[in-house]
Amino acid sequence: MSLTALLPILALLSSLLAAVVIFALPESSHRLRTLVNLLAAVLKLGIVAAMTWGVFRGVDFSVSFSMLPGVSFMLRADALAMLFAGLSAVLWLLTTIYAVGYLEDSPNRSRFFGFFSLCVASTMGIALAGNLFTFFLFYEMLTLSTYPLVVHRGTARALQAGRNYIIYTLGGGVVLLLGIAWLHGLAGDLAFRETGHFQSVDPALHGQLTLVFVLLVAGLGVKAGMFPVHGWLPQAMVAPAPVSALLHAVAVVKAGAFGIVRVVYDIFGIDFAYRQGLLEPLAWLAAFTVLYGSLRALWQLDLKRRLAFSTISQVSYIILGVTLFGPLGTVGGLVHLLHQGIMKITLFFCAGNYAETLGVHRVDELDGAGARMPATSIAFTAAALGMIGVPPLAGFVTKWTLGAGALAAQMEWVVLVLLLSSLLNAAYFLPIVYRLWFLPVAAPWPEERRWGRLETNAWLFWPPLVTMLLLVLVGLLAPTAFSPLSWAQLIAVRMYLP
Amino acid sequence: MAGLLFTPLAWAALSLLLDFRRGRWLSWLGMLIQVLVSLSLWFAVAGGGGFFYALAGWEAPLGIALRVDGLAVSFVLLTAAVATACGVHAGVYLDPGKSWQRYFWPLFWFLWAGLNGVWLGADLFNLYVGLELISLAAVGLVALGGEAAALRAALRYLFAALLGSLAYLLGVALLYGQFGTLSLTGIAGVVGATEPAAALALLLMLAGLALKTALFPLHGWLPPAHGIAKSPVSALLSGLVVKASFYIAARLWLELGDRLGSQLLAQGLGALGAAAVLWGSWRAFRQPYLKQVVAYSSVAQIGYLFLLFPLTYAVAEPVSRLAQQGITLQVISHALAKAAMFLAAGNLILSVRSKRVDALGGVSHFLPFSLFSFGLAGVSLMGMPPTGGFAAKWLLLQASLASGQWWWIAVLLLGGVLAAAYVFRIYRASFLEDSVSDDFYHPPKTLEAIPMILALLALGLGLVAEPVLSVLALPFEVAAGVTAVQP
Amino acid sequence: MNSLPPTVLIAASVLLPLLYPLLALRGVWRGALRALLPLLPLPALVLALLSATPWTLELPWLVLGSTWMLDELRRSFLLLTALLWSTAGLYAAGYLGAEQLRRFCVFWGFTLAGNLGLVLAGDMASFYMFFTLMTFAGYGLVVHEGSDRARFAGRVYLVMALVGEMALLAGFLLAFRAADSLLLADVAVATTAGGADGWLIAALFLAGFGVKAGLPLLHFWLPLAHPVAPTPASAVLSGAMIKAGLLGWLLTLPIGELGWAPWGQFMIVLGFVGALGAALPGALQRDPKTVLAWSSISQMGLMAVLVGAALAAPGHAPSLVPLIALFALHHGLAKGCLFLAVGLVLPASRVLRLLLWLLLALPALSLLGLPFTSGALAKGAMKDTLLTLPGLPLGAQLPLLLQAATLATLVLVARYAWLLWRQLQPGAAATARWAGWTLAVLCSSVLFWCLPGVG
Amino acid sequence: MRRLLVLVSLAACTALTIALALAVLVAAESAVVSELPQQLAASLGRSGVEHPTTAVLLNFRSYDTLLEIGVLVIAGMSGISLASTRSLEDPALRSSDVLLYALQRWFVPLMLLLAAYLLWAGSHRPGGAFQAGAVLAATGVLMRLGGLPMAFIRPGVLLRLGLVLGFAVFLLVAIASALAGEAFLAYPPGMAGGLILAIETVLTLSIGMILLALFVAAPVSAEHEPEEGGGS
Amino acid sequence: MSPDLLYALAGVGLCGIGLAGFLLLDHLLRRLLAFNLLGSGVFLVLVGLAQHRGGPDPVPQALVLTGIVVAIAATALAIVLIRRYFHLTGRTSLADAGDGQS
Repeated sequence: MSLTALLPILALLSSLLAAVVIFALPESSHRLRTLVNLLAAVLKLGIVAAMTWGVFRGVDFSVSFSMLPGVSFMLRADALAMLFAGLSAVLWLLTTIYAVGYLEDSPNRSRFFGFFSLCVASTMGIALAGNLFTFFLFYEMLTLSTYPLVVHRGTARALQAGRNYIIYTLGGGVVLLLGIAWLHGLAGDLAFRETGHFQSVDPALHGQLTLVFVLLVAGLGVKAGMFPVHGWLPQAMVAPAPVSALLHAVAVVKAGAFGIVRVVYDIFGIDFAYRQGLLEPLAWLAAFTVLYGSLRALWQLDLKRRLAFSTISQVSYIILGVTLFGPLGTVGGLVHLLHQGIMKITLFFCAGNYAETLGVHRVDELDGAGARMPATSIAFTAAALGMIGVPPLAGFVTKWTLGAGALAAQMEWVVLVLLLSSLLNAAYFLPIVYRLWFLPVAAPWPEERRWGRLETNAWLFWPPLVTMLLLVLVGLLAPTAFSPLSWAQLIAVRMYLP
Repeated sequence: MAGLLFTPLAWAALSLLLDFRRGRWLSWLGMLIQVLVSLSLWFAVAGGGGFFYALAGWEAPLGIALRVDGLAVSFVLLTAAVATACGVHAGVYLDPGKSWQRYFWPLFWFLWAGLNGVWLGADLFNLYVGLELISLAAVGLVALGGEAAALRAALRYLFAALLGSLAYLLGVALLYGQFGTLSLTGIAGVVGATEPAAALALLLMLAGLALKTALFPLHGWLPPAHGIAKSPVSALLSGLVVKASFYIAARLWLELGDRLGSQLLAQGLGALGAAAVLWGSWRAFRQPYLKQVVAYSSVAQIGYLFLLFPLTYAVAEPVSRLAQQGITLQVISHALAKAAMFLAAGNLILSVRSKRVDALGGVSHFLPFSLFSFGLAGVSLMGMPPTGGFAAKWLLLQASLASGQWWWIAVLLLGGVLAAAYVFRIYRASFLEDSVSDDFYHPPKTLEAIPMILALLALGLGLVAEPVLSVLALPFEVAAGVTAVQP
Repeated sequence: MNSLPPTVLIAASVLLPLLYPLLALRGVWRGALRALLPLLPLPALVLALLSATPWTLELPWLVLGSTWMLDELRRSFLLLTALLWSTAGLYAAGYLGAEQLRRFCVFWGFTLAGNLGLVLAGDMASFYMFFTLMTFAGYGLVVHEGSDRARFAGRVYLVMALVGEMALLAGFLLAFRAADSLLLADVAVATTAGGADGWLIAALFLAGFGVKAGLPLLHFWLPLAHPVAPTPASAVLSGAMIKAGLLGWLLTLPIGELGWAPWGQFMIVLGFVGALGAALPGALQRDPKTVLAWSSISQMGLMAVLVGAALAAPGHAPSLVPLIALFALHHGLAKGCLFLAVGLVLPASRVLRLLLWLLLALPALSLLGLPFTSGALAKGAMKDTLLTLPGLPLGAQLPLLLQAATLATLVLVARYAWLLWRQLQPGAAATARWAGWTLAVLCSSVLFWCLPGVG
Repeated sequence: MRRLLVLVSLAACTALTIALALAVLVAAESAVVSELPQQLAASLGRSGVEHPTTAVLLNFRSYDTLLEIGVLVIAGMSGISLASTRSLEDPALRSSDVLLYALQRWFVPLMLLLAAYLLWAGSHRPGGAFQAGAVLAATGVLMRLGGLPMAFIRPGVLLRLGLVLGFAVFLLVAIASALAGEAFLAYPPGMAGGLILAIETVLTLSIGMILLALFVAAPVSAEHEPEEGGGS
Repeated sequence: MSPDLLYALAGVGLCGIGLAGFLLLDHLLRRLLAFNLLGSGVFLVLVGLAQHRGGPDPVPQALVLTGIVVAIAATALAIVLIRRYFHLTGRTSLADAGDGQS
């Protein structure tokens, strides 16, 4: 087997095997498990880096075999795949480090890390899936492997959240499956292709295809937390912080958003979707979700719940970008896929740090935490500002590109939505920042723990700082090669100028 | 070939003479032989194509011929895999101290022999004898131990099985009376389009077999029997035994259904299957006992099988093939997954010392491996990718779409969701952390490994569905004379 | 043409204040933090004084592809910024107590970096970036004291600033579409060519920068925020940061393009409303810093009048723009001195007291436009130019209005002096505070004449 | 409700019966004349026995018979697996009635003889292993009921050996021919007759044993409870 | 109508009676007897129908013989189970769980 076929498989296997090994390890061998985790994460990062370089050079990494009559299992690394794969590889490493610290001294770590690795393997599979069928395969695998993580704590609330999560996502999966099967019946096995498949299609099929499009987007929208079907997301907050981080930044919601990206661009083709008028309603829905999520976030007192609603809002930016016909909109949506991930994971890391170090879960308990935990608070502040869209942070690049894309697509109202959303973001993030830095400590911390020299456990200390650095750098150095922005531009170029 | 038929029977006879412990060693050896023989036959067929094997040197219709085609050998191999797993598990799981356990092995081997007989059978009466062999052995296994509840379940099972067999035999009688042959191929060769008597015969046989397969309104006997038996036995029963009668029904339908069947019959069977899917899943969701959940899940999963009838009747050839492939995959994946599930459930029961679902609280602390196997098997039952269950569902979906019978789509999708509901109910129970009990028994590693292997097989089936299906579609040399392949 | 000074110097002028907050990471570096305060703008000062203009530095890898540049207009603003910040920094080194020193220094550094960077920025993204940096970090300076009044002021400041930022972002986005270029230099042309879009763009910029510049009706935050900040921060807020809005106008409004006369007239009217209207509320205040804040609104009104004039008379724009820069420089330095004076104490010796009042009078008189002050130069030039320009609205009333504006200034300065007289108490202050103030006064009154931007 | 159910069931049975009768009539009318009897007659000479039914049972369709014996064995051992059977003889039933005793002494040998005859007759006229085995079992039942001592057959290894003996020999023959190169269950040419007889003999023994064992297993008397299992 | 056909029809009748008994009788032994009746009916149909045209046919006879043995085995097993069930529970029917077999 040649290297081009081997690398995608290796990328998958690195975490899959890690999962298997971790499941096999006894609960008590913590060091070994950590080692395996980190090794696998680093290995995957290396593989993804190598593949990214290859894709940049135009190498076609693909492997496929026939799985069922007329359906093949296909892994293929195109530029879009690497965008997502890169994100998950980088953030997996950090989240793993974080999770090791976060779960120190807690039970069931073997189970946790096993499913954690499975979850990442699924994400990698979603990224590298070469056709809709393979995508679905990993998409559902993701659903299943995240469930144990969501209910990890085993409390009644966690179980309730898990139940809702599974109801929503499985329901979405069913709709998605119906859409995929239908599409398969209409058009056969559809590999992802940069230009889509339906530039010229029998007009008699338009009606059915539109219906299929609606099914697919509805199914994917569940995970992406789009408006009417977002209910699971805030509840899933009961999961441990690294899980929330992973769920929100990399895996679950992104899988949904990424799926919509794939469907719009690589299955239907943006031209077809545009001509059929499929984009406009989606844009309205996404815009509504953006505002709705922000508005709901305003009223949340629980820090993680506020972040969750923020995710609902932010992920719809990606979808909004997709619906803006034109390269700039595409770039905006795609780049936000990464930027949102980096920013949101930072926020969740920080929220986890507050919870783990100070026992703080609510926004109004955070008064004066900046002095007690400056590094964490700096990271939080940076990420919050990034979310608002303050330049030169990651969020600004997104907002700028999205705005420019909206204007280029003659959809001026989207700019209004963006600005409004930025204001709302500011309205729910800045008070937190204010509490962190400008208010004195009001009451003793609910449950403080101390770890010697650093403000918190070293495993928890560094990841948010690294992601903060990332979120500054991806914005500051956006035009450089291999930055998210230029990678998204590369994708857009390959998409619009085939 | 001969080894395939001989070994189980001989081992049945031999193991009857030994006690449980020695029988165990003997049986494990026998399983090894069986697996090897099955494999070599499988490879022989995969390489050279299928053939008829005339027993005792007498060809059909005078003698009894075995039909050795890709489907049959695949099921033989499946049986070898599942039965071996159950056998190994049983060897560790069952308590050798109980003196009646010695009868487990001979019954087990007879069951195996009967299954092989059915997979390979091409003679209607021989199939009847094979069915009876299976039924009685199964009843014997259920009744083993002789507690009142087990006896009761065994009796219900026995009566259902006997009635089903007789209905089948009545059909055979009518067919023989009209066509003068017992060979299925022979009958298929001479049967015409409008034969009311033969149609009634087919109806009788299907009804009898449906009863033995526990199709929806006739499923009452299954949950008690499968629920009360020891876990390895339940695994065998749910995984393989019910499939035997379905297999015969399917063969009959595919050979004769296009002429003797009707749209009404086909849709009716499909509708019953659909009802089974929904009702069985719902019942499974409501059961307080773990194994009852799994047993009702069997009722539901069997329902899917009956979608074969509408999806192959009066449809285009490729659609029919899709449906057949889907059903085949469903049979195989359900056999693997359900066996895994029952074995894992047995482990869980062993470790919490209670059969109730709500006693599982906190078990995910201690038994993640068996729980994981259970979950994996559940994933296949739900029809989530990449499992065999999913591959089956996908093919059936495609067949439904292509044949325009969209109403089955709803059943397929809803069935998956309902399956998720009852599987996740178990999961949910096991994740609950507020239980005070810390008293868990850790089953031996072997017990934990076996369901995992089966579940992984079910999982992997989806990935290699295409090669598996291609073996099933191997060319079958009907015209070729008897080519007795010796082991 | 492009006589690029050493890149290190350019980088240092922005990066030094930007990285300076890193010193706050360790508590033991407190001393260094304080000592460095006045030195932060030095590279920028050197750049402003010594580099030959114009030059352009392309930084294609930065943000969305950046261009930094310095021309005469920017040089003047850079000079103002650097001078005022360094004197205020010196003052601050002597003004600040140990409490929350680190937090103050962090925000100080960031605000300064933003303020310097926006002057150097040649493209929309960088400009917006630095502008926002300044705005957000400035919040930290405003609420530094932590009093209820400060918090309230901070909230108003932040809300209005955010709205302004959003207007700017929308404006920049629209301008980007119209110009298909990120360069600020292309905005004016594109705005003019943009039709209805152009109007929207101009309106957005007018409002967006108007918030910062304290345009009437967008000024509410200003009298609240400027007084509550620590004195050195008030000085830079009112002296330098407020000018960022002005610079924004100059860089983004279609000055020198035909067809914007109505806009110019509108701005002139608005400017006079600010210039005159600020006098009454200002005169009623009891806090000298608040009086100064109103005075700033008033003075900014005059500058808005000038901008309006430049819009209304595109032909004269080339001569008006340096004038505006001059006015800004003058006002910034003078206003800085006045703010800093509020934090002084009366020395013990009578001679020194006299000296103090004398020195204090210099910027005050300068603001009034008395001879031999920078004010005389600026106001004189303004009067001359405005009165000679044809086709301005209110043409007949212009002399009167200008008189009135001077009167308004007088009222405010008098009120300020009176309040200060009542307020200053004897006591002792750190040398650095004295040095900073003195230096500021010197810059305002003496060095002004030597500065390269003048003329 | 219950009555309704009964009525429906009855109606269904009646309808089914009528349908069945009609089907039988139709099938009888349209029946294809089977060539099977002719084929059978032609092959009878090679089967080793003269009676066609026996030929079908033990040669042409010997696989059916093999499995059938398997079914019997299953039933037998399932039976004994459930019962506590110390011995095929029940001491409680041992009779002291002299008349019965005398009668039995006459009957038992006679019945044994009858069984032997049936066995031998099977090759050329109605009769055969099953009939013989049934008579044998009946003898056993009589002996048990009459209280004749049968302590020699313990439910230990010997009983199980007896149960399985016929089956085992049948199987052995079947596999032997397969190993010799013929098909499974095929008899070597010329030896068919002898082998069939041998098989029938052991089968008779086993069938008798199984039926007897089932008879003995069925009663459950209170004294032997609750210890289950087949002893030894 | 040949006697063979008569046999077959008689068998049909037996089937009907047996089935009705099987469905409607609760007592286990009766039900077992009904089953045997049903079985006999089936055997009669098998032999009778087959011999209706072609005369004596040893094949169905052999089949029936096999069938009888199987039926006997099943009956015997059932009796053992019933006896033991009765012994343990004192009941003669499975009634309380409703319509198990129907």
